[in-house]
Amino acid sequence: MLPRDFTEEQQMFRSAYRKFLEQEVVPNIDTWREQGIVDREMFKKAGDQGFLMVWPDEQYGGMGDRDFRFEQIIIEETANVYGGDWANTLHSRLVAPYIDRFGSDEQKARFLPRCVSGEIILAVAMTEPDAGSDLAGMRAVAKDMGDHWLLSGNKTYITNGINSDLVIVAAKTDPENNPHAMGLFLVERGMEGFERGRNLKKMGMKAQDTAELFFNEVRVPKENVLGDPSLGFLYLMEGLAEERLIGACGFLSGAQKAFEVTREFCMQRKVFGKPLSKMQNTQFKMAELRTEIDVAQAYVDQCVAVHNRGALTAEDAAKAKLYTSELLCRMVDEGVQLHGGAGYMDEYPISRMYCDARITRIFAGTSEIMKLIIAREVFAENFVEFVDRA
Amino acid sequence: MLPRDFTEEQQMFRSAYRKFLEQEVVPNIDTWREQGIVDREMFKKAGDQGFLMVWPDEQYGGMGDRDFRFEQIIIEETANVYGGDWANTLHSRLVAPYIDRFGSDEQKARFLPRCVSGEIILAVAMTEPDAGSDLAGMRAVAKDMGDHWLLSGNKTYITNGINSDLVIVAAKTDPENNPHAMGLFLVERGMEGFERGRNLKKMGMKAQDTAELFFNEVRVPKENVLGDPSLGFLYLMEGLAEERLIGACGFLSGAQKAFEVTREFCMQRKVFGKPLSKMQNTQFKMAELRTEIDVAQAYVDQCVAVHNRGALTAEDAAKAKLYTSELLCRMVDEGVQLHGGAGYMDEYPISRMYCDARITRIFAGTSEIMKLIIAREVFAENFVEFVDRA
Amino acid sequence: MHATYSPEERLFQDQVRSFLRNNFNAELAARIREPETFKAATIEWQKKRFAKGWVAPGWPVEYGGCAWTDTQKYIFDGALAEAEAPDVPPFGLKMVGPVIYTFGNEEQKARFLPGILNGDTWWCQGYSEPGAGSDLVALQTRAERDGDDYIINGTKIWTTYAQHADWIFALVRTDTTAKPQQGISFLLIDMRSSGVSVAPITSIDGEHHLNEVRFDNVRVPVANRIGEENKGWTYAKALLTHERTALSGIAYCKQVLNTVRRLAADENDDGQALLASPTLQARMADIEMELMALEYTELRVLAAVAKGGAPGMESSLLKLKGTELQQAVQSLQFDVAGLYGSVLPSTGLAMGHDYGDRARREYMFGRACTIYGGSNEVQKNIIAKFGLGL
Amino acid sequence: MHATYSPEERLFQDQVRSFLRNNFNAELAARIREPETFKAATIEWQKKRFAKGWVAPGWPVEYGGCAWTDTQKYIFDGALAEAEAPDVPPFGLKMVGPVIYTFGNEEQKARFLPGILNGDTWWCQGYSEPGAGSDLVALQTRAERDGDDYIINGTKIWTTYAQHADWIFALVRTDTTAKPQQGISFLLIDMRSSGVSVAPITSIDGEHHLNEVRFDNVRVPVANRIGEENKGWTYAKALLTHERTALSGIAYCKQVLNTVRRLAADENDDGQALLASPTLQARMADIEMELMALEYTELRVLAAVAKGGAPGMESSLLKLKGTELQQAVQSLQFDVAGLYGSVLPSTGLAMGHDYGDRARREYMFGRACTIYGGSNEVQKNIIAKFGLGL
Repeated sequence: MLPRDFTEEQQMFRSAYRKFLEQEVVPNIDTWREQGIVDREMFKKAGDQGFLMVWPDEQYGGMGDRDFRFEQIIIEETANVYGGDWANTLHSRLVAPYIDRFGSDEQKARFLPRCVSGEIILAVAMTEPDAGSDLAGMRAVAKDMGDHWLLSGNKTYITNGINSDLVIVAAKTDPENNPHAMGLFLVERGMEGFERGRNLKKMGMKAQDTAELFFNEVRVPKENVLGDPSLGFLYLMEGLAEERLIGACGFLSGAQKAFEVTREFCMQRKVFGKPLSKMQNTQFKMAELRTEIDVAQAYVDQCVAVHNRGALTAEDAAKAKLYTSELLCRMVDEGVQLHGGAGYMDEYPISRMYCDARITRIFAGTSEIMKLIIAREVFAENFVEFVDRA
Repeated sequence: MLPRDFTEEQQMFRSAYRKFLEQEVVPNIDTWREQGIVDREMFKKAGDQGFLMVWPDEQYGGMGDRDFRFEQIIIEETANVYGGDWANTLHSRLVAPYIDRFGSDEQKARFLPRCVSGEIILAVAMTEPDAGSDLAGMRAVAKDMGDHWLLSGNKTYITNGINSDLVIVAAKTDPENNPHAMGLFLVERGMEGFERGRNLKKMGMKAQDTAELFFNEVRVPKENVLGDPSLGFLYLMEGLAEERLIGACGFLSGAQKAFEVTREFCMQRKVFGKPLSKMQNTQFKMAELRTEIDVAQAYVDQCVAVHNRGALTAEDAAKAKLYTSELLCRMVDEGVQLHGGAGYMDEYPISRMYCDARITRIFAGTSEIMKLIIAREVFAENFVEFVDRA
Repeated sequence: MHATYSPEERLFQDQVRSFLRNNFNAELAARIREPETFKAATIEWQKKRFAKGWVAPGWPVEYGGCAWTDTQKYIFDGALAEAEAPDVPPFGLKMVGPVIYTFGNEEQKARFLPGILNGDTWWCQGYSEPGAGSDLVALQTRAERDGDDYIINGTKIWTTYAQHADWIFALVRTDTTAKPQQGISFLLIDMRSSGVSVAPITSIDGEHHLNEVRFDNVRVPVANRIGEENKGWTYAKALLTHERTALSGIAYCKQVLNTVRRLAADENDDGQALLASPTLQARMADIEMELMALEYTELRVLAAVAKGGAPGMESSLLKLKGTELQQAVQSLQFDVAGLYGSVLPSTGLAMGHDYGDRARREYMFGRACTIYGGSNEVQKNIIAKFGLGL
Repeated sequence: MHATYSPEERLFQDQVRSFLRNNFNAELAARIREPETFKAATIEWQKKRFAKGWVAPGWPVEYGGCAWTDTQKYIFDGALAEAEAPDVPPFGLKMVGPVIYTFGNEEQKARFLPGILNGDTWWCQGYSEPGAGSDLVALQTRAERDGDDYIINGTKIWTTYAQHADWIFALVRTDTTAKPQQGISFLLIDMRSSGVSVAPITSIDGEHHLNEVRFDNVRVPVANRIGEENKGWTYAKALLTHERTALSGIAYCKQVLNTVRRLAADENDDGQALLASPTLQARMADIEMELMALEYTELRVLAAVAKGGAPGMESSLLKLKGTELQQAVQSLQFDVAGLYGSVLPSTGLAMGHDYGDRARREYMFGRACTIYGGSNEVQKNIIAKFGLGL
């Protein structure tokens, strides 16, 4: 396994965060899974110890270090204790950056400190019941009422849907004249007309609260609009490379963990008098997967390094998302198969990983969509040959 | 496509070497292929311009820079002009390092300068007609005659077999008492009893001279023994990681090039009135391959960086060899399929690449052997979990 | 094939379709799918087929079979698939029934066959044991003779629908001194016997299909033993090869494909029917093709069995390919359901598609099919050993 | 299946085996393999089968068929595979012959069928054209009426063994104003006609099987047209579906598997027979299994055709799966040959294995099979469109 590249400070951060997870997450994760939601204090605890959001500037309570490897460490360590259904990364690195990128100084000062401390929990609401992930088909609408906007629409599959205190809601702002005009609205807990549906039960990620949200003529003050209310579509696009990279880090951590639990099982389990790990079929399958996982890790780490320089393209991130989600599914599938009957029982972690994995090839852009994005790069006129890429 | 990492000096080296190839290799490669051998002057020309061996110390005529990226550049640029059957890398980075690692100062002074200049062409002779790559089954024997060794045996599939002036020959030195005792002998052109068979025709790499070599009681002076004449087996093992890495760089360059010629073809060729590149099947297949190639490039580049620090393990190199050779074969296979009938014609480069590719999964350790090596690491007691690998 | 039906065969097809129209509908299908109503609805459906005399097409006529030709069976299965109607439960009709009429005595036939046919008796299978997996010869459950009874002690695992069962057919060890395969007997055990307890196993889909069945000094009359003492393995083996044939699940795959086709024609993606996607079409074509090839194979095997042959290697083939195909259609179905597949239904969603739940459940449950009934790795060993003599 | 042969069928099997023992041997097989002796030896072999009356099992009896049952055909093919005997060339017997006896007039039948049966006339196929690939409706070769003749101008490509052929059956455009598929006629053209020229194409294996055939004002009597003018596409289509059925190559695959098994039992690897490798066993089991499934399918399709049906989607299925399997066995054979497969034989090696060359040649040549006869992508389109109505 190739050595990786983290700074000494990051290594220390890793150890400290690992201890934190052992104390706060490991004892509770089963309870959260049963209740279908993580206790909201969890965000506060992580915030208090500086583990929730590393990147915000010190004036907002963060460390001000935007090195993506901190996020990578958080994702890896969380996956390592099967804590992937705590949606901390969604809060800190998928949603909060919208405020950072497009929010005014006033908005940052108003919200970011409480996001960093974990007092405010974040969600983003794009998907709608009938439109799926198809932003063009969106029906939610916000009407400019002079001093405020009137927001109406239904959103679904919203992670942190129940826990969230601040939801970034996408809605069309000029549906008649310009169907691409879309705004991002900061809707706060308690605003009139903002209702939540029940917590949806899911096949995987069971501790993650996923809900339907209803917006019925919600009065959103103008100071709660993020940036230009006609450019929301562009804003959402801008974050895509990072979102896919976050996904890739998570999926690959999942594959790593699934590999390790399968490896353990193969060394202990005996079949026809021999440990499973001594069977040639097991050795070949595990060697193939080990190779693919190691190769993927080099790619993802390289993407992280490039992203730290601000140079990660949407296409390269799409490759990372495609490769790692497909690899994760292959890994958990083979993991269940090598576990035999045990892999089919809820009490073995591999069975839960199997349930969590399948949807990764579907959400945040299906594998088919990733391929179309990559194909555009492949058949572009400005394609660069490999010897000229150095 | 992720940016890569080369120094400015290396970039300049790349441009200069590319010009050299265009002048010296491109106009001649078809002739060499027909005659089944590269003109031996090619080595001399490359040596004269400093492109043959970069790593040897300045006292021997090299640049003294052991950064493996120079080799990577040589391999990539050579592949880019379909020059892979000129066995320059075998000479400079597979065989010459034995002299560097295990040779005496006297031997280095005697041979290395002429290796760097291209006056001496190198080969290594291990494989035997019946034993294949199975070193334990080797039959070649060297008998200690006091002031010299008497070497007898047949070797086969020796690349540079016809052109070579100095051949490192592996032979058992104590077959009765210690079947593992093996020596490496420096056999020079013209030594009595050293004969060459005919140049073998091959299905791929047609410009590479591959021959059978016969050693019939060759008197090898003691000063032509490399290191300890009982430790040759260990010596051969020591170079394995680097050999596999060299292979991986070459296979991946081949896959890159095959991708590019296929891409060009798909953009030009029309089927049922539409360019092939507009068909969804083409887009999906090419996107999958692009992803795998980019992911593999990150891994191989990472292996190179680790190797430069002297830390590349045999297992990680095995993963690189396994992954890139399998990927190359998938790439050329899909390349031929997308070329349709044209891909089947000798005049299209993809057909030659297809022929060259298949053997890469077999030589220098088959894919099956790579998997067993990797499986040993997977099921070792000292396996390190991924979060602890940072 | 359809083009070759004779007028009589077409008439038969009409009769079957009309029977299905009158006796099976979406409401019944829904009740069979829901865990709460599954048992009652399944028996209701079996009784309808029984009343028509169409419950056991594969049985000899004297015991209640249909005397159908291969083509008629093919027509019947095809019509079931068209109507998306499930087959009857296999435990009685396809598993223990054939053992009883082949190896049982007259009294046993008279006592058990009627309940199997009319659905009054629900059977389950007691083969696998904790730790033994597919390795039946390692079984530990012991039966000690005590007068006219056996006293049974031990545990069975992975027992599908034991919670519904009236009877279990089980393998027990009656001679601990014999070779592992020879001291086994085949017993029919009343689940209401004192000392039988059933513990649920929650499986990967979060549902309760599987159980652990414990026998704690359970008394079973010797009269409930099939055939001779210590010959149970012979009877089980004969059953196993038939079971594997039954496991191919071709009719089920066709049914799912029908559903997918119907729904994908209705569903829109980006403005056009999902079914218009070339990728989806290619996947469906691939599966349809494999399915057709497997179906023909199954028909051949059944024809050979009908002539008195025992399915050998072919039954492994059917199990192996059949289960791979089941997983392929389930995966396809899941992808078509998309995001809707990941949300559990028990929350009473008002939105999303009603088949998302089916897709999720079948995908999860189907993960086991390459493991149970002798894992696919075991099947490959069987093919290599007995089929190819390797 | 073997268990179910009747005594008559066993007797027939004995007769076939005895015929093969007396008429086919390794020496003849070797001559058929070598390019220099291929044609003469192939005709010799066809004449032996013709003398026995066993040259055209699939033809109607009145034209020289064998009146065999499906089982007899199966037995015959099986015996050919056992003896590693190739089938007779398909161009006359499987391609143009059926078109002539189905659509030709009495005079054409009397003139051409005898030479096709006894091997005196060697046929080749003139369908594909440069740039048109598998897209037959785009064909450009024109036939202009001049009295009782047509004047032909145009070029055909990929014409297998045109260098040996006495006659070519070709599609030509007789009406340039009609829809692309409607203005085509089916002509039989004497290769010795003035204006016919043949240029060799060197293919991927470095051999000469393929050709470009040019027609430069070639005169062809109208009497050599099959059926009606402008209806050629109808006849060709009927032939194409039959051709695809013939392309499945099951007998060939069985033959290769037999060879591989025989050789892998002899060859040692690391001290034990190659055949003992679990990997090799698993690969063989996989292929054998697929092959069996495909064989049953082919038998079904043939039975349906015998009853008067035309193979539709099924013929695409057979072509698709059959060619995939051909490549799988060729790849297996290549791996078993290992390094020996990469050296060409024409250098008259004294060492290595005699089957290395066969492995290499067949692997290379076989690369085309997923491309010719309608590429596999085209077959998938056909299945999706006509088989599934997508």
